[in-house]
Formats: sequence, structure tokens, C-alpha cells
Amino acid sequence: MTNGNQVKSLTGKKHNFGMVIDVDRCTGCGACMIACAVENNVPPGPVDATDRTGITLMRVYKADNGMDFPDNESVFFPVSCQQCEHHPPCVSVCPQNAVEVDPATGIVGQIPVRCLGCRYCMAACPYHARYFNWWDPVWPEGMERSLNPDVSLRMRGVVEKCNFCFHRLQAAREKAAAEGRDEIKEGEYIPACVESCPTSAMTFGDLLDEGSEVYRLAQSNGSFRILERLGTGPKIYYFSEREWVRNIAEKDPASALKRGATTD
Amino acid sequence: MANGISRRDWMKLVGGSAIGFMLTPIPWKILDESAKWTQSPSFPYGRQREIQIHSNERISFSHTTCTLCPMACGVRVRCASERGRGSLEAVGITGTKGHPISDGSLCALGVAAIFLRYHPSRLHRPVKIIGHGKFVPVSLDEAISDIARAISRSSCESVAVLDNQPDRAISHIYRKFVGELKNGFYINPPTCDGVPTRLTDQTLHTGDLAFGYDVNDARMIVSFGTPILDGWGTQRQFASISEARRCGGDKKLKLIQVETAHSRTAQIADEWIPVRPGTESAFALGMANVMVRERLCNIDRLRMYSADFDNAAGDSFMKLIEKYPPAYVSEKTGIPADKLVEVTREVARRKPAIVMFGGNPGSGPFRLDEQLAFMGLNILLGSIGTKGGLKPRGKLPSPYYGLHGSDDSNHLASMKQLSDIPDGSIGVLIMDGADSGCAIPWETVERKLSPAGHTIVSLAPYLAGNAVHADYILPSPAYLETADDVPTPSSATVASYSVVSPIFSAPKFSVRPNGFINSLAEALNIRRSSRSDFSGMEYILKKRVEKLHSMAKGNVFNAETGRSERLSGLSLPQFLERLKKGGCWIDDGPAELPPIRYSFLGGTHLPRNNVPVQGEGNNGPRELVLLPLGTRGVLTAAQSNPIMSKLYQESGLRMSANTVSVNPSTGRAAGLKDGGKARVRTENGTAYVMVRFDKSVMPGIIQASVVPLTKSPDRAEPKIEDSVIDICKIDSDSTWRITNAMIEPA
Amino acid sequence: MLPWVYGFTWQTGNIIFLSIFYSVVAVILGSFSIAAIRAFRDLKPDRLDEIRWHFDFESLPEFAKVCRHAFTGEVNQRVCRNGFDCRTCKVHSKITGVPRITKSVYSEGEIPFGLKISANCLYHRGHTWVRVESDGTLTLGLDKLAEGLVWSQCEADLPAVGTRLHVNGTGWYFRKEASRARVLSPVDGEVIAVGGRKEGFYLKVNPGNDSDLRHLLKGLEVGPWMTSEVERLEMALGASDGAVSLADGGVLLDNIAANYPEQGWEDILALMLLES
Amino acid sequence: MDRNRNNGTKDIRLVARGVNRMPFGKFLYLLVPWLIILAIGMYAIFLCLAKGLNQTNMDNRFAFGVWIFLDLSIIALGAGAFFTGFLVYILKREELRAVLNSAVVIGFICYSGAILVLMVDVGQPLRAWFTFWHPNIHSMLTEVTFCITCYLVVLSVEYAPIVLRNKKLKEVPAFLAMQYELHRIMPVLAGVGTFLSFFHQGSLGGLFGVLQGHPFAFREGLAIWPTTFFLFIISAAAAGPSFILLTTWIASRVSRKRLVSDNVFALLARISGSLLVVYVMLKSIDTLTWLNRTVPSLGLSGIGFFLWAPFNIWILFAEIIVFGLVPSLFLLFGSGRLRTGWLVASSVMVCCGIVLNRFVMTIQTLSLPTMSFDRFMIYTPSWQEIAAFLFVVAYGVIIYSLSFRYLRLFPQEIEMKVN
Repeated sequence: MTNGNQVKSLTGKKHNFGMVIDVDRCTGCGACMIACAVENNVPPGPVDATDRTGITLMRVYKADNGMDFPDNESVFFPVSCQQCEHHPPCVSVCPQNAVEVDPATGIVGQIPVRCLGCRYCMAACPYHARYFNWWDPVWPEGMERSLNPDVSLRMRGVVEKCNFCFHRLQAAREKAAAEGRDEIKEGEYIPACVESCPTSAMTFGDLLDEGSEVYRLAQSNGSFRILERLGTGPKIYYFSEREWVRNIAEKDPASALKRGATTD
Repeated sequence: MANGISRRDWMKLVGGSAIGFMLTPIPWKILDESAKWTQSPSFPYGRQREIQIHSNERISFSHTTCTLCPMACGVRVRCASERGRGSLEAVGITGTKGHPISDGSLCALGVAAIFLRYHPSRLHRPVKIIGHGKFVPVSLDEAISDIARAISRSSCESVAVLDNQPDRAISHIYRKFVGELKNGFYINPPTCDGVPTRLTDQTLHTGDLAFGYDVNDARMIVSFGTPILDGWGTQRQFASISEARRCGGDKKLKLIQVETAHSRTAQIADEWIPVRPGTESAFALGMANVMVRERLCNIDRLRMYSADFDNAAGDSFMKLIEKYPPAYVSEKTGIPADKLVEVTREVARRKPAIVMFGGNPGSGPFRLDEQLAFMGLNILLGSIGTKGGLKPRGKLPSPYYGLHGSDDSNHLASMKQLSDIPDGSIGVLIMDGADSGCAIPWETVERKLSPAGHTIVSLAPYLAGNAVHADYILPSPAYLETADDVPTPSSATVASYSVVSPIFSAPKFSVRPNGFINSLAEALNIRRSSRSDFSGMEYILKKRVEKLHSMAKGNVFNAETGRSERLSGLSLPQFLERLKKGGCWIDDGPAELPPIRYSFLGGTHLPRNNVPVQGEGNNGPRELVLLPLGTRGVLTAAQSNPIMSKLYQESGLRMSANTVSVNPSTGRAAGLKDGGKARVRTENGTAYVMVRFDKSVMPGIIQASVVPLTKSPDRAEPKIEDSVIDICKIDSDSTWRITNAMIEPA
Repeated sequence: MLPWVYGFTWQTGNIIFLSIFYSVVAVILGSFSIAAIRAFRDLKPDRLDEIRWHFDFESLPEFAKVCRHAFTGEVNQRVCRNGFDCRTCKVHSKITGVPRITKSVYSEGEIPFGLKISANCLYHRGHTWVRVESDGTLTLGLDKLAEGLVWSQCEADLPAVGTRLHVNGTGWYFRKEASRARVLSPVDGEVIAVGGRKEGFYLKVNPGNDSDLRHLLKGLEVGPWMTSEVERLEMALGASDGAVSLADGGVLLDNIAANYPEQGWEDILALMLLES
Repeated sequence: MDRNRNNGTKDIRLVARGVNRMPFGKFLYLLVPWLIILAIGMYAIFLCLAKGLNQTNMDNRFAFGVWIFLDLSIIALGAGAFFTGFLVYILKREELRAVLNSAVVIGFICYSGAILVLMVDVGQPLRAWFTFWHPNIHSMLTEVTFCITCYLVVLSVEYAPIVLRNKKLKEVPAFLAMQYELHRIMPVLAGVGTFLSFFHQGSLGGLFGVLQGHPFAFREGLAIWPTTFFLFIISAAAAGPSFILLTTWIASRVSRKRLVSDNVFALLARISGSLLVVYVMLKSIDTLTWLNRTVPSLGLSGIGFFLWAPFNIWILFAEIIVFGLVPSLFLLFGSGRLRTGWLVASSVMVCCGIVLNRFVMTIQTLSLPTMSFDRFMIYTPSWQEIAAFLFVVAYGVIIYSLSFRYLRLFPQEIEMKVN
């Protein structure tokens, strides 16, 4: 995870990177989660790690229509950092400016080397998309030789999260610069999760570019965002043709209880 | 001090300059710099200081083909060369863009496979297992002479090779080797992906012509327990299903999942038909009943092309399905009769429709008699050989003989199924290290072993899966180190061929399977002709590619350019080069379908008048049905890759090992608690599991996840506990779909 | 944090926040430094005595700080707030200006608990008496109560001749082994002679020109004061579970200190000598 | 009776004059359990520092656990220090001098304990200074960090003269002079302390009030602060005196002495009670506004937050009525009439109410799901967390006991013997 401020856009052209995830296509295979962990040098979970202490910068959640057998229908929501663009809750709470929004790209970057691990940002994030390094990063013997050289490791005791594979943007910019181009081309920079999705459920691009696929999808009828009502302006859009799926995004979590289900 | 400077003046000077210095940015800048220094990751503690990441200065890309399952996905490996050391290291894996089979996508296993070379359970020398998880190193020569001795000793028993990925070059070597032995068997375990050739042979009389599912053109898929949205088939088929489900209008694909378990596919299918355990075939026959009764199929044509569709002899298909009127099927399956009728009508209307019946990798394939019912449905739907149905694919040449056979083919052992082997007959079993993608409960293999004593050799690189039951493990080269080839995936309708060239040289300790077979043949003094040399994978592969080249049809994908060319336009060296660099040959289209006659009740097989319905009847008071569920690569090292903890352990995406889901009502009736521990007992043993309450699971079902234990900190697995799959009841035909079980709090 | 540190911006909020922070730090450090500098300057014997008395007086319980005029009934229940220095007390000057109405139960010279009060002596609340000699010098000594309390076999650090004494400053010390008791000086002035054990520990002091002895107790005040002091002593002894008790209304034991372990006794003595 | 009670103790030279303390042996004997807890707590803290926070049961969801709850609670309870100082030095309520020293010690214990736990709670304690070096002034936590650190310095400076007045220490002239001079600047420090306390008590409330991602905690703002900012200030100011009352009573019961006059108790009760009445009123208004305005504007129903067992509606009822309104009325109207026991019981309820409020803000906030496919989660602290928690309690008890024994926490103690 590299400091979000070091490679600036060559021409200073403003981007606003975002993603649209077609949840009707997502099969919950988890390739994005693995690709993310491999790309970002996230260590395998220690023996004691659980779904509550593990680090999955991208996590696929299962949601359902709340019905019992046999009417139950499910949908999978890949949830990473939602890259909020309007007052990201995590940015203003960080006491030492370890979370910064890159104005050139709109990417909310975490600077783990400045993080002291107070975890206030984690409490602030409504998407639970921030993860704490509860353990030292450890790989089985030899496995660290296969780590991604573009991404530095995070130490124990700091928070990390998805940064849209910012190092890939840097690499793309470097490549563009080497080829004498001012700007990267569309599709030249995509995060690992998008790249790995076997059903192409994820579309990534510049939300400011009205010609881009991601813009078209984000503006389309079936697109929605999770917890849009909180006003944080997440830049990860979801897409579904099914109404009940779209309703999940804003559904009151307690609505299941009102129907008489038990907690947990 | 008359005119000198007093001490007081000195102090003033020093103090003043100190204050002045403080007012300059210098001290603060120093502080800030030290602040930045402490922010470097190596400060102040942690083991990450020891972790050296490769430099990203020299990055290169290599293309190859994934060998983790038979699906032949194209893989692009990002390599970094370490400065000073000069050694290459894989630092990233993605799919090969434009690849005719995978088109740039990989499954979770494939992405995680970058770490497989450093899998904690990888063996670093040939070992001899002396007890559960305990082993001693053994030299290769010693092992070979032991094995050779065992082979020569077993005169009454047979020598068998269990090959999970048939039709590879090495498979032909195995067959050749086994064919040289007087009592050799070459065995393929059950798989869940394709249409079993045995089934098509019996129902369509097409011999060894293999069929695949043409899902690209289907508009309706009725899947009987096949995990088609959870790791089934090739990535291209998978993506095509996803794409077709998405698109609107006429082309929109509807997916109906008929399955007891609330599997991943059942969760996201367009419709889930939760039949009672073991009644999938009854449902299929019910559908057939409706189709015939409502004339939704061309009955006259069927009568014409089939001897046993409707005849006076009494064992005709018509007779069989007469016993399955909707009311009866409804009673058996728990699905309302009108639902059955409605579904059948929709399936018949919405053509092309296809009925898939591979089975789940955790619970294995269906029994042959059940498969007959599904196949019958396909025939009724007219899906045989048509667009969007079951299509035959072309064959690949063997390295030893051409497509149309030669003398040498006689020396190859015939391909047998596990169920074909008599129980207690195998004296020496050689297990190849590749994976079929489907679980093989050890008991299915174990019951074939000679009770008088047996020797098991595993060629797996890892102490994982069924290799733990071996006596000798001769670790073969691991992923990205192995030289191999990948034939057509069994679910595909078009033949394809890829070569796997090693990107990294295999470590010295590793045992190449062909080398092992060669040494073994030498030790056994098996006569070798020039063409039956087992050594030199390079040579064998070249032979095969040569034969393929001579067919002069199809396209060749060039992984480096991402484009395809006609094979006819390529010279042999060019073709070989393309294949070696992650390319792929793909046939022009499905094979020609010979004129066929249908045999609904399975040719030589005794027709069954009544498909028995399992999982009902003599259930005890608290007797439930255990349904093992898994995904591709269950119980293999690829699934127990440490990074897979992201899916199994660190998120709720997939249930971790030995976790069972039960309906809350079932769970409470058994006195269980959500999140609590429980004991599952079957006639085969007891497994300790974690219980999850899931209101979407059918009451009366124990839906168990079959996953390798995520990882053990030691290289050796500790005491191997019974996992759910170990306690499943194995039928005589080596299937294990349904097991009656009891569950109680532990 | 500072303009040249990474992350600093010239935003209004930032400037306000940091200004407030720096002000707070400045106030804390500033006031602490002032205290430290003042404390450094205070390290002179006279000033220390002043501080010590200030502290000792502040620590006295309310009932030990009863105003002398409350003893005589001139005022009701008044507690001294002026460090027993009536010379600068407005209340004192006001009260002494009007005729006395006394309600003391003791007449002059009477002896509660058998303690002798000398009529021609002025008493300081630190249990010393002052006798104005005919030559204008002052003689100071311990009163009977204190005499009874001081250790029998003790030494005294009497001030050297020429030492200047200050009211409520250190008069002299009694010392026995590790224990020590300070006698407050009742008057200002220069020591011109000292008397040792045989003479009964006294100092002769030349008060200088403007000798102001208004703060010393005299006449009808002494009896009630002494009575209250005896009560205080009784309480102090009682607090330590009365190794020695005073016979009710009887005679104060001679040398009760002898019957009391030294360590604990130091505290009782110090309390009676107004040391906290 | 042991006739030489004070004399048997070896530390007699350190004990203030005119008061009596239990024999040293007995004192030590009573401290032993606390010392054991302290040792266990130290081991737990060592584990957390050496092995990392995986020793706790906190997780990515419960990023804040029992420690933050503890911090919030003890900082609220320690508010008595600033509030008493404010009343004595700024509002000149001299009666409260009787408990001022004790309040300062309590404040010092609470704040130093809170900072100590905070240092264990962060993942990289060695980087704690980054907050000062790269402060993000928009963060409530920055405000809290700055204010708490400054206020701990203030409290240390306030505590210093109390220590320096120890019988033995004051014999050193420099100490004597220092305590005197420190005492003189005390009004300034009390003022600064009040200022800092207002801000950090408020910011601690703001910490949760600003969480727009957690509608359960989120409150709309007055000026730049959410309403919790102000509620926390008032509730802390109300709880502080109650806690002083409580600790004074406990100290007096344990030492079997009267330490302050009854009217001090009554005054503390009256102050606490009246502030609490105001707090309960404002809290009720705030809760109603939140339920009827804030939450509906986010598309949720307020009652939905109280459907998750075990945190049902009772918790709101308990917080506002049982532990809020009831004790506030007792304290306010009973201060002159009721016996001390009643006041103490009410104070306990007040403290419980404040602690419950902090619990709701920290633990309940995090346990509630935000997304509809979230789970409701419960968290059980690990033994290391409990031990570190108890470490602070033991540390407080020990510091307070030592202070009580060797320093003059209650100037009225000698006088109280007379009555």
C-alpha cells in the first residue's frame, strides 16, 4: 500500500474512479477476495483468525430475501472500501491524517505507515470495510518469495483497507509516461478484484468520463449503492435487475427482526 | 577578567543561540524527518523485517495452462527475478486474456495457486508413511525397488493406476505401463463435470464418443445437483451461463436447480426445486411423465428411434414413467404436483433446453440408474446433438497411436471406472497427483484394496487429500514446475489441447511421474520398444503434438499476442512453440454425430422398473440425511492453500471444514445450538462438526461442507480426524450421495 | 503541527485549533515555570519560615484557630484567618477599640489544670511566653504546658546570638535522636542571649525600635486559650488511643512525654507547637 | 486496644500529624489482593504489547472494546476533579475544599489510568506521538488526545503539591517552597483544567455523535459539535461530584472515620442532582429528537435499534429513568433531608447511569448492524482485556490508598474527630 500522494496524474486531469458490481452476475466464488489478498500481500489468516479478525480487503457477503425454506433466495455482495466521495466517515475521524483522499483520483487512501492503530476509522466505517492487523504478517516458509513486489507489507497493529490497487494506477501511469502518453487509457488500470472476476460482474473506470462503461452502468436504471442514505457518497455502485436485491441496500437491518426472527 | 568575556556572557551566548536555533526550522525538520523514519514499515518491531520482497525492477510474464483441475484455464504468470540471485519467482497470476477456454478468468483456486509451490504440506523428499501423519524419508531407488517387489509379489492381486485427469500424455504412459502388466488396471475416479461416456454409450450407442454440454446456446438449464454456478465446467461455459442469464429478451437463460441441498447454485439459480433427498431421478421421471402425457415431445419420432421407449415387452421407458405420475412424484419429492407440471411445461417450451446431472464435487456423481432418468429427459427434450444440448466432441490423438488406432493401442490398458474394479482386488495402487475436481472418499478406493496386504504409492507433491493414505509418497513437481498437457475438459463440446511447460525448474527432490514409471518398468524388466519409452515427457508431448498437427484442423491460440491462427497455417515447430508458451489448440467445432438410436433403459444394463428413492422409509426417529457439499478441488492441497483462509476462515463466504448447516427447526429438535458443536453419526463412523442454523436449508437435512482442514502449522497433519466425507455411506457403485445420519450435541 | 511539518495546512480550523492548543500549553508551562522560579527565589530561610508558617497555619484544624476574642466572648465563634497575627488584623483593631465585656470563667492568674500562668507574661499561641524586661529587651520561654510535653532528655538547637527572629518563624528546635520539634518565635528581634537546659531554655531578644506585641495573648484570653489547648492535647492523645490521659480536671502529669514512645510523641509535640 | 497503634507502624514518619492510620502490616495485608490483581494486569498488558492485540477479543467490528468503554467511563467519573476545582477556585465554593484533594487524586488516577489503557489499546503505541505531529483537527479523537494529555499534565501539577505536603517531603525546603508556589497558581490551572475538561469530555461524546455511519450513535449538530458533545459534558459534570461523594464515603467506611462534614455530602449531592436533572431533561429531548427526526431522516425506524436482544428498550429506560431521573430527584430533593446512605445509594445509581450511557455509546453502537446483510454481534472480552481493566482499578485503589495514608486528602479529618 503506497502513499496516495506520490505519483500525481501527469496532466493533473481529475479522475473519479469508481466501480459498478453487477450482483446478478456474482456467484460468490471468492476469486476477487483471493486475487485481492494475493495482489496486496495480505497474509493468510493465522490459526486463530476468524471472520471477525481476518483481513479481507474485499469481502463477499451473502444477503437473502429473508424468507425461510424453500422460498429463500440469495445474492452476493462483494464489499470492499466503498471509496466514499462525500465526507468519507473514516477520513475526518483519523487523528493523524493517516487516511487521505487523493484529489486527483478520488481514491480514499490509507497510509498504514502513519497509522497508530486506534481503530476509530473502523468504528466509523458503516461498511466494515476496514481491517486491523491483529497479528504480525506471517507467510508459511518460503511463501513470502511469491509476494507482490509493488506493494509494501503492513505491520501488526495498523489498519488497512482497499485502495483500488493504487499501485496499479502508479504502474499504469509510469507505463503511460514511458510511452510518452499524458494519460492512461481506459482499462489500463483496473484493480485486481475486477481483473479476476470470472463472470465480469465488476466494471471499473472513471465516473467522470461520460463515455466510460462504468459511467453508463452507474447511471443506469438498476444501479444502486449500499447505505446511500447515509450521505457518504460511495463510489462503488451495485447493479441488479431484481427489485428485492436493490432494496437490500437501504433496508433497515432490524426489519428481519420485526418479522419475528431471532438475533444472531 | 578585565576586558574578557565573563562566564555569564558565555551562558547568555549559548542560551541565546539555543533559543535562536529553536526558532529556525532545522530542529523541527529533524524531528519531522525522524517521524518519517519511524513510519517506515521496518520500524520498530515485527517479523516483516525479515521478509524480503522481490525487487520489482525485472518483471516478466510467462504463459502456461492451469493443472489444478481438468478445465485447462490459461494462466499468465508474473515473474520477478531476484537481483543477485538470478532466480525467477512467481509474484502474480492472472488469466490469459482471450484464451479460448478461460478468456482471462481464473477461479479462486487458480488465483491462489501462486503460493502452491510453498504450500506448508508440500513434501521435500520421497517419504514412507509409517502411521497417521508420521513419515520417514526414503530414497527414490529404495522406494522403487520396494514397489517393484510388491508388484512382482502380487500375482493374485492387481496393480492399478488411479488417474484423476484422464487423456493426458502421462495418462497414456500409465495406460501403456499398466497394459504391459498382466494384471494391471487403469482407473478413472468419478467426476462431476461431463457426461459419462459409459452413459452415452449405453443410451446412444456412440462408443467412446464423449459428449459435452452446449450451454452457450441453451435457453433453459435444468440442473440436477450440478454446481454450474459454483465451479462447474470451464470458465468460458461458466461466463457464458452468467452472461446468458443476464441478457434480456429471448436469449435469456433460465436456470432451474433441482437439488436437495441449498447449494451455492441453488441459492442463486432462477428457481430452486428442493426435492427430498435422493428423489432427483424421481422428479426427472415425473417430468418425463408429464412430457409424454401432455405430448410435449415428439413421441412418434422417439418410438421410431428407440426400441425401449414404448414396446410391448413390459420394460419400456413408457412403462417406467407411468409409475411416476405427478401426484406420486409430488408425494416422493415433496414438490407440489402442479409445480412439477408447470416446470415441465416451461422446460419443454423454452428450447433449447438441457438437463445437466453432473453432481456436486462433494457428494459425487449420481448412480447410473439415476443418470439414465436424466438422460432420458434429455432425449425427450430432443437435446441430443442439437444446438444448446448435449454435443459430441472430437477426440485427441494419443502419443502412441493416431486417431484411428494402430497396433500400439492394443498395448494400452483400457479405461476403467472405480466401480468396475472388484472389491479387494488391488495389491499395488499408484495414485497420480493430479486432481479431478471431485471428491473421492477414501473408502471408495479402500474397499478395492486387497485385504491380504497392499502397497499404495502417491505421486502427489503434497501430504494432503488421499495421499495421506499412501505408503510411499514420491512428490512430483508442484504447480508451475510440472511438464504436462491438458486435454479437452470433460464438459466441453469442442476438443481442445494445451501443453503445460514448467515455468520454474522442479526441485531436485521431486519425482517426475514418467521418470518413476520408467524406473519402475526397468526394475520390473518390462520390455521396451522404442515407441514405448516412458521417459522424456518432452518427447512424448512432442509425439502427441505432432499427431495433432497432422490433423490440420482447428485454431491455435497464441497467448503472447492474444490472437488465434489456423493450425493449417502453422509449421510443427511453430505449433509446438505456441503450445509451450501457454497456447491452446481448439477444434473447429463439435464432432459429427453418427446416426444414433436411443436406448432409454441403458442397453446392456438391466432396466430398472423402479428407481429406488433413498433417504426415506426406514428412518429412525431422529434419523436425518447427511448431504456432503463441496466445490471444485475439494480436499486437495489447492483448497487447503493457506490463503484460502480468506474464504473459509476469515469470511463467511464458504463454510469451513466440518461445518454443517441445518434448519433451525431440525437443529432445535436435535437439541443443537447455533454455533455449537455436534457429533454426526452414521453407520460408517462419527464426525465432530460445527453447527450453523440456516433457515433456508430443508428440514431433516444435514448439509455438510466438505473442505480440507484449512491448514496445519506443522508439515505433518496431526491425527486425521474423521471428516464428514469419511463417514458417508459408499454404495456398491462407488457413489455416496445419501447417508442416513444422527446428530447430537457434542 | 508546525508550518513545515508534512500535513500542515493553513486552514482556519487548523490555525484556531493549534492556537488554542499552543495557548493552553503556554499557560500550563508558563504558570508552572512561574511557580518554579518563584519557588527557587523562595529558598531563603526567612521566606521559607514564612511559607512554613503559612502552611502550618492553613493546616491547623478550625478549632485550633479560634480567635482570641472568641475566648473572651467579645465575638462569637470566630476563626482566625490571619495567621494569628493580630497586628495586621482589622477585626482585632476594631475590637480592642471598644470596651471589653468578658465572660471568661477564669480570672487573671488562675490556673486551669494546675498550669501556672504568669500575669506579667504575654503568651504566643505556639506555647511560648514573652516577658518584657525593664531594659526593653524581651525574654522568651516555653510555657508550662509545652514544658511538660518536651522530652526530658533532649537537646535544643538554640539560635546563635545575633540571629534575627521573626514572629511565627523558627525560634529554636528541640531534638531527641531522630525526632525534632520546632518552637515558633513569638516576636521579631535579634537574639542577644540564650539560656540552656539549666536555665530552662530561654532567649533574650532585642526587639529593636518598633516592638509590636499586640498579637500576643494576655490577660483574660490566656486562661480559655490554655484550656482549649489542653483539650486539643487531650484529643491528640486520644487520637493515638491515649497512652497518657489527663486526669479530669486534675493535675497535668509531669513530663508525660517520658511515658510516650518517641516517634509518636514527636507528632503530638509538633501539633501542640502548631506544626502540622 | 493496642496502645501504640501508630507506633507499631514503620511508616509513621510519613503519615500526616493528627490523624491515625491503620498499622502498616494491616495496610499491606489489605493491599495484597490489589497488588496481585496489579501483577496479573501487568502480565496481561505485557502480553498485549509483546504479542499484539490478538490477545484481546476485539475484532474488526468491535474495534473498540471494553477498554474504550472503560476509558470513557473513568474519564466521566474522574470529572469530579475539574468540576470541584472549578467550584472551589473559580466559583469560590470553599466548602468543597474538604474534598478537593481527594478529587484531584481521583482525577489523576482516572486520567492516568485511561491514558495507560489507551496506550495498550492502540496497535502501535510507539507511534502515539504521530497524533501530535500530524494532527487532524477535524477528528474528535485528536481533540480528546490533546486535551487529555494536557489535562493529565494539569492534574499532575495539581497533584504535586498534595504529594509535596507530605510530612516528610515538606521538610525539604525546595519542596515546601514548590508546593506553596504551585498552590498559588492553582486557580489558573483550575481554569485551564476546566477549559480542557469541557472540551475533552465533550469530544468523547462527539467521538460517537459524529459517526454518520452508525445511525444509532449519530446525532445532529449544534454549531460544529453533535449534541452528544454537550450531553457528555453535563453528564460528566453531574457524575463527577457523585463519584467524589461515593469515593469519600467508601474511604470513610474503609478507614472507619468521618472525613468530611455532612454538609459537604449534601452539597455534592445537590450539585450532582441539579446537574443530573438538567442532563436527564436534555438527554430526553435529544433522544426524542433523534428518534423522531434524525433516525427517520435516514430511512430507519428508531425502534429498530432496540429490537436486538439483549439490548432491548430496557436499556434506554434504565439509562434515562432508573439511573437518571430517579437518583437525580433523590439527590436534588433529598440532599438536606435524607441520610447519607440514601445519598450514597443515589450516587451509585448516578455512576451506574453514566457508565451505562458510555456502554451504550461504545458497545451497543458497534454491536448493531449497519447494513441489512450484517449480523448483530456480541463481544466477550478476553481475560487479558479484563485483567488490564482490573489493572486500572487496582492501580486506582493502590494510588488512592497510598495517598489517603500518606497525604492529607481530607483537611477536615482532624476536626471531624472533635464532633
